[in-house]
Amino acid sequence: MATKWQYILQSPVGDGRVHEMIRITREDFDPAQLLDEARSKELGALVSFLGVVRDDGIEGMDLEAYDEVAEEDLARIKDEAIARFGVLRVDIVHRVGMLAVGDNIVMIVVGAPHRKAAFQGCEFIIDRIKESVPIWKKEYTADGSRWVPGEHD
Amino acid sequence: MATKWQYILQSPVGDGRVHEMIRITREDFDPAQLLDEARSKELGALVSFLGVVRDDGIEGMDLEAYDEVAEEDLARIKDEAIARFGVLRVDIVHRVGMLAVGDNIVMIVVGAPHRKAAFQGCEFIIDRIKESVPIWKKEYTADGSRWVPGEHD
Amino acid sequence: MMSVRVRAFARFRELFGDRLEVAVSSPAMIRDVVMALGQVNADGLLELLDGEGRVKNSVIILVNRERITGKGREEHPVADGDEVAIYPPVAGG
Amino acid sequence: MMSVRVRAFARFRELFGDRLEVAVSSPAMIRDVVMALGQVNADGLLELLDGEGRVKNSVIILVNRERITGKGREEHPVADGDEVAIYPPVAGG
Repeated sequence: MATKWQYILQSPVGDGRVHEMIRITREDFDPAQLLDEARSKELGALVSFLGVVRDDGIEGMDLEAYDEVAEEDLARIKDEAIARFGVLRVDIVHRVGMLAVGDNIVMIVVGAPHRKAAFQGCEFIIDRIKESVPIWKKEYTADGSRWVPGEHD
Repeated sequence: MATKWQYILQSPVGDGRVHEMIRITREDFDPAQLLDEARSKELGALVSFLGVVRDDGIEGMDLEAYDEVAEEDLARIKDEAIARFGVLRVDIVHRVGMLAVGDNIVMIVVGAPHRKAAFQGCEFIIDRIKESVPIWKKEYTADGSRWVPGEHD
Repeated sequence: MMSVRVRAFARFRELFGDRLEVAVSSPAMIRDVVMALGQVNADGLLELLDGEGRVKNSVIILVNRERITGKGREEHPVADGDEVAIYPPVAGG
Repeated sequence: MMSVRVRAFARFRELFGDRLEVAVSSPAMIRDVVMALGQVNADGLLELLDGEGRVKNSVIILVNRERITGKGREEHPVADGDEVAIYPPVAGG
């Protein structure tokens, strides 16, 4: 079982009032609040990705992470998105622990002056998370459980 | 000046509790609420695009639409996104009227079982809006005003 | 004579007004409607035309909310009571 | 002898536990640490190895939080007190 762990990376952005967040957490998060807090008048385009436990016959899933490495990876992926696409703001929150159908799993909010960078940055980040950040899911069904195979098995 | 006009297209989705929305409006909208209302347990991936009046030296902008045609276009673009990418839910809200720096312009929320379709659908919709839906922006600066040239001039 | 409703948007609205009626002789085509706008604003009409006097490709034209495109669009027929819309390239989103 | 901290995740955590210490003779390399897991769970060790007895490519290995890759990774040195992590392909997001 992943140990309880929470990491918050803060850096001033815009008017310095609201801070970016890179977090792995056992707590739920509020997508609406994350989106609202990311807004600023420098960011003409905000693209968000919200991943939710989908109802495809499972009863729930347990998420586990190598917390310390996952956090470093998320921070590095954020920096890479900034360098590659010129995005100005990145928030990433990823939950671990037992989740039910409909629960939030992950949210990424990317802000940029223009839309293309925001889309590219956001999709890049979720793709990189799925292929390289040490997080795993075990799905529970009425019949038992199974580890979700990685996309890059 | 664009006339006041508002159109709401409703169709049942998921449990039928919350309805999709295609709307051109003079009223502000709440991005957080739009995102929240789009959630359902069939939608493993929600991608949103929020366009905001960016602070690049302007004091504000006035948006104008050919309302009846713009609405038909948005509905058609939504249907095209559903047909092309297999997305399951699309909300589009676009404002007209006088907006200040930091104000919401447009929000698109796209839900799909998986992330690729949600990203493709959302980016497709904003691209199509920018190239084909009859909406125009006039920017106001300290020195005067100018019509924003279309991306496909 | 017959009457056609014209709607103009953005820069063209500023030149011609957002809703107007123009009288053209029947049978009429898009070109007749555009040229009739010269009575509202002769200088404005010049903004719609290219060096050969054709309607610029960048001017978008709809008849009854359907976009009319192609080389022959100026000869597209217009009937009494039709709604003709003209606008510059769009810039929403 | 020296002591190496091992962390295992997901399926491998179920086989070996999430945190354990293994004793290996010095100098040691990754291969020694992996083989020592056979003392914890001999059947589990077989899941890590391919037909030739090499650690499967799909088994990800980190030493002190740095991923070790390449053909020679099993010969990568491991020092007393190092943290060696093993895990299957990731599936987050």
